[in-house]
Amino acid sequence: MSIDTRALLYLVAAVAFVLGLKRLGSPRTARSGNTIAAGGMLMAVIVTLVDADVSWTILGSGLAVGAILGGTAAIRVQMTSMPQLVAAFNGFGGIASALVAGAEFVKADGLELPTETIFTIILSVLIGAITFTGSFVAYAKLQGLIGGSPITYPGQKMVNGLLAVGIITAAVIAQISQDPLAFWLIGAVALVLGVLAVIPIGGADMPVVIALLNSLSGMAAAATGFVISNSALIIGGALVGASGLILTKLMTEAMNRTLSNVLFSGFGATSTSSAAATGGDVTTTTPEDLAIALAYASQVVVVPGYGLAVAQAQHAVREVATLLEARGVKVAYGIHPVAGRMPGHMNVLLAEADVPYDQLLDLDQTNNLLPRTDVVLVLGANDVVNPSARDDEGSPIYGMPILEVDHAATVIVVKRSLSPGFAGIDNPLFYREGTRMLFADAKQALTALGSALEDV
Amino acid sequence: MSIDTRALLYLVAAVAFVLGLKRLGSPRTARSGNTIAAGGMLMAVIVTLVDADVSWTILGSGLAVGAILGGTAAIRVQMTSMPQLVAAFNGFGGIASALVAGAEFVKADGLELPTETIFTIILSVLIGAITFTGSFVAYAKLQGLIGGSPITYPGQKMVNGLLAVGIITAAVIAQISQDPLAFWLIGAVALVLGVLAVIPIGGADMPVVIALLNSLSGMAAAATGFVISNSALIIGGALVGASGLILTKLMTEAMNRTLSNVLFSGFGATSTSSAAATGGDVTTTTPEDLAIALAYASQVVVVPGYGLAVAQAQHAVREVATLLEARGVKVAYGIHPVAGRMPGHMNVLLAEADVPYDQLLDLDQTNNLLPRTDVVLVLGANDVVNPSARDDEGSPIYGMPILEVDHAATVIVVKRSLSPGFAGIDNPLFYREGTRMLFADAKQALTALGSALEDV
Amino acid sequence: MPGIPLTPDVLSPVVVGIIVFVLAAFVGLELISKVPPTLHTPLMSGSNAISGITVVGAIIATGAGSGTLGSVLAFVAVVSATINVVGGFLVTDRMLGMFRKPKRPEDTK
Amino acid sequence: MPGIPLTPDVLSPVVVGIIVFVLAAFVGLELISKVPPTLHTPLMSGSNAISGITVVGAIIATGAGSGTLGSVLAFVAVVSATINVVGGFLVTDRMLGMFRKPKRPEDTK
Ligand SMILES: NC(=O)c1ccc[n+]([C@@H]2O[C@H](COP(=O)([O-])OP(=O)(O)OC[C@H]3O[C@@H](n4cnc5c(N)ncnc54)[C@H](OP(=O)(O)O)[C@@H]3O)[C@@H](O)[C@H]2O)c1
Ligand SMILES: NC(=O)c1ccc[n+]([C@@H]2O[C@H](COP(=O)([O-])OP(=O)(O)OC[C@H]3O[C@@H](n4cnc5c(N)ncnc54)[C@H](OP(=O)(O)O)[C@@H]3O)[C@@H](O)[C@H]2O)c1
Repeated sequence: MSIDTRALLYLVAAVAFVLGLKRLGSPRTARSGNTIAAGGMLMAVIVTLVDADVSWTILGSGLAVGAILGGTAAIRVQMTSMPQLVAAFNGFGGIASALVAGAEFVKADGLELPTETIFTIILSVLIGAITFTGSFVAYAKLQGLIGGSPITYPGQKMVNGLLAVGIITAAVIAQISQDPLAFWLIGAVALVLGVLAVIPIGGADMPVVIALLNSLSGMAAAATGFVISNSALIIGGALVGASGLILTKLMTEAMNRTLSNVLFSGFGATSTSSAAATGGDVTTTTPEDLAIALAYASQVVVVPGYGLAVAQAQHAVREVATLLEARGVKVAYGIHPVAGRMPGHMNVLLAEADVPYDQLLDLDQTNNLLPRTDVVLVLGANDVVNPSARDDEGSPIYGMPILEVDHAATVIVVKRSLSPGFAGIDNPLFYREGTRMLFADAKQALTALGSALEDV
Repeated sequence: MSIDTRALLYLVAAVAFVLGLKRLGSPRTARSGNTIAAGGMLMAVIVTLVDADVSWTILGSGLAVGAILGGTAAIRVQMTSMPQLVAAFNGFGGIASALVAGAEFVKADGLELPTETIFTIILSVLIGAITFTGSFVAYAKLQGLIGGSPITYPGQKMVNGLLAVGIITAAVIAQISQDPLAFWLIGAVALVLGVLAVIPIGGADMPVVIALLNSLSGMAAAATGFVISNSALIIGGALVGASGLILTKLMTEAMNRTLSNVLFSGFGATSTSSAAATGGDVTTTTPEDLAIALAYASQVVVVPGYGLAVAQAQHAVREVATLLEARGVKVAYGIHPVAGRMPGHMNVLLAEADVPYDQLLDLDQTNNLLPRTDVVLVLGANDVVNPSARDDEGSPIYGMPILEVDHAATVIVVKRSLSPGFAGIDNPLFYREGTRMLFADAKQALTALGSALEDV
Repeated sequence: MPGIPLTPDVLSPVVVGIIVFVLAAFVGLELISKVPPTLHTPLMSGSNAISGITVVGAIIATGAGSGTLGSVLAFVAVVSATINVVGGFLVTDRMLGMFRKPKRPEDTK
Repeated sequence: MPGIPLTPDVLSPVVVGIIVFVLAAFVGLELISKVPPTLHTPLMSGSNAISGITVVGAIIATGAGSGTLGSVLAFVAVVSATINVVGGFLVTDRMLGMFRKPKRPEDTK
């Protein structure tokens, strides 16, 4: 196949990526978009394999091992662990780009490379390596392998600064002397830098970090495309690099944050320390009383939050809802856009438990319904129902739109204690008249509620 | 300047086009967007001139003549004639692309050209020539040089088909023999085709046609870019070619039509014939009575239409509004998105007469205000206030959103007769109880109204 | 160039042109998504001016070695393209200048 | 090539790469404009799979003449990139499969 034909076929694959990404942006077309993009990828691979002058043993075994590992992980993973899996996949993509650039360097075997090739090899190794370790730290945080809270230490900025200087020095040396050692050094320091950049960020901010690292892995692929003059890599990489940036921006906006705030603030570092400092008296309730209140309500709204995911209580809540519906109670779910720890977390979770799509209300729909709601059941949610975001200008989350559960007749909050949520701040809702607390694990509470309901 | 440097600077110019187009899409940034795009163009020209191996006499005089002609026309043109001027400019752009491709062919002077070069020369000449005559027919229709109504004749399809066959034959010959005659033939037939394609389309559909021809002129520029391997032409041409298509689609959607309906239906051909066939009795009024009604109203809504532009009554309406406001009457303007004969026609017209931007209400705002309106003054508008679009499923305009003036207390319609508007259909509004007609030229009626108001 | 093992030859200009064309067309398609009808006319007029980029080709066409016919074609091309560019941007600017801004508050941001 | 007077030489691959990169980046920027938060996670995961396009580079890197070190690097690159691509598209599909469709009426069109 001539280089021209190949480039045109790569272009077709790139068009598939563009159409795929576009369709991924709308609920109705998202799944087909993913399939189209995958088709483009398959096409790019096949085009590359035709007439390829490659070692089929290495290639075949590599493809097989990779496909088995990636496929198994994707099929086995639990719904709630998907974000960390995406992070891990992303890390592999980053390191692959760095390795391809490295292999290209090795292949030159001492022959002098043009300046721009050296430059793009450096970029590719640097970005790819940062993406690799950065992604795996994100993975470890989300998977609970290391503590999710921001890890800070004195002199952090100094260390990062020194490492950056080290990379620049090595890059200059590599550019001038084409010394292999300099490239290894860049790769090694970049690996360390990836760890140090992500470690100080709180576990709950990881979705944003993953989106950003995803953009970086696109950039790394594009840089590698320059190294080997391959248009498929350049286009695909640039697409992901740019759309990843926009996605990162959209995600921080949905959380009412800025990117630099996410990356550098150590936000959430206080979440364990500040605890229920302020406060006042709370009114508690029991599953039995709650069952009666629910059974005689006509409209119930369930507001799920991160605690629901932690407790894996999605099936339990669905069962309670079925019991209530059998009694003629109308049940709806109020989904805050940033409830949980990843965008769409609650939707995915409840969908897994077969909750019908049309019972999931968005922010505005829920807030319209709440004044006509008898009982609102807050299940492991905290920040997304915190009235300080609306009332207290001094609050760190002031301005974030919330689910205004205090407009409903009765508010029941199910959580294990008075501990704060992700933002690490106290919630006046708990101390309000009309709010009743049920201190329990969400799943246990719902199971108890279910049996109590059968007795009502 | 090396070819590489030049290409990179062209890329900067192309980025300016992209940013300019993007900003042109939003009211707040539109003007700066135009300036940015113009800056990109200036840059592209300067980059081309550096080290250029050109005949400075030809070039200098050409640039001067073009700038003077284009500049004068742009500065002198009346607001209402802008669409036809844009059409004319577009025609010049199209022919320029065709000529550049032609010059490139002449320059080869019998030397054998590669297949793809011949192919793109043919495309460029073909599209450029069609754009040229098509645009000038649109110009002539809008300027009133030829009748605006669709011109149809028997055997139209046959003739167009024959011409197409002629072009294809000539193209094959040109491709095989590189015979200059074949190229001239293609150009000549394309010129005829441009005329024949636009002649059968009604004058009022010309804005859509111009948008489409604009897209074509972009394509012609891109084709020329392939001929001379110039990335600036390819990128700029592709941008305009694609965005012009989308714009055409948006415009037909705003008119509740489809593109093929616009191009092939001869829509509006009936506009003079069907006249006021149905009907009934109408109630007429006089400027004096109208003045009293307006003077004692508290909320007046003016609904301008194509007749206002014909009568050039924008200043007159502004003066009447000022008189009314001096009496404490609130005046607003209800602007239908397709009132007039080009998108934004009414906005531009009223802005020229210094009507404040915030008195111009869009469709929804107006329809919200109308139930609370005492007098609505329909000035030379017809289709956009035709209740059949809402009530009569058999009407050709059924489904188009209208300004629901019949929700106001009193409706006054100012037009010269009972003749239909653009769509060529009767308007039940005129025969409705509560509607009063003032048969007059809009400007004369407003002048009379103005003096009557001073006497109230 | 023995040092660049994997770039033995370069893409032909036509193929590069096609890649660039397709990508630029996608940019154009995505750019104009939801423009309000009021701005359709200025947008049309502004993009029309951009299609005058062919002026670059016209300038190049006035290059040496074109003969009489070539020079005539080139001259007419330069005049036409310049009319399109200069007239197009100017008339768009005039048109947009007529849309008066709303009161102050919306000016911020 | 005496027949092509105005294309004396061709653009260097780097410049072509830059042009292509910038245009593709604009496409990427414009594509993702208003995605609802619900779809952020699948979108991230899908675009992550696309960044695995580097698998193409990895395949090429397994080419002849790489020596032991080169072959090792290439092998690891192929494995990593394939994990990214296969896993990425599969997990996105699973995720999207969980979003249940609303009732029939909205299915039309
Ligand atoms: N969705 C996203 O994309 C995303 C991404 C990053 C960050 N965030 C942030 O995450 C927060 C989400 O708000 P949220 O209201 O969903 O959660 P939240 O504010 O983090 O609160 C979760 C609550 O669940 C309770 N909980 C934990 N485990 C539980 C269990 N097993 N049973 C019952 N309750 C349990 C905890 O209280 P106890 O310990 O007392 O039980 C905690 O207060 C927002 O601040 C948002 O900005 C969201
Ligand atoms: N805006 C766009 O982009 C665009 C583009 C293409 C087509 N269109 C179409 O154009 C139509 C626009 O609706 P419209 O209501 O604005 O106009 P219209 O339906 O075309 O009606 C205009 C009316 O103005 C009257 N008129 C003409 N000259 C007059 C004068 N000197 N003084 C007073 N009245 C005069 C005419 O009646 P008399 O002869 O009785 O006076 C005519 O009925 C729609 O059908 C739309 O689809 C719009």
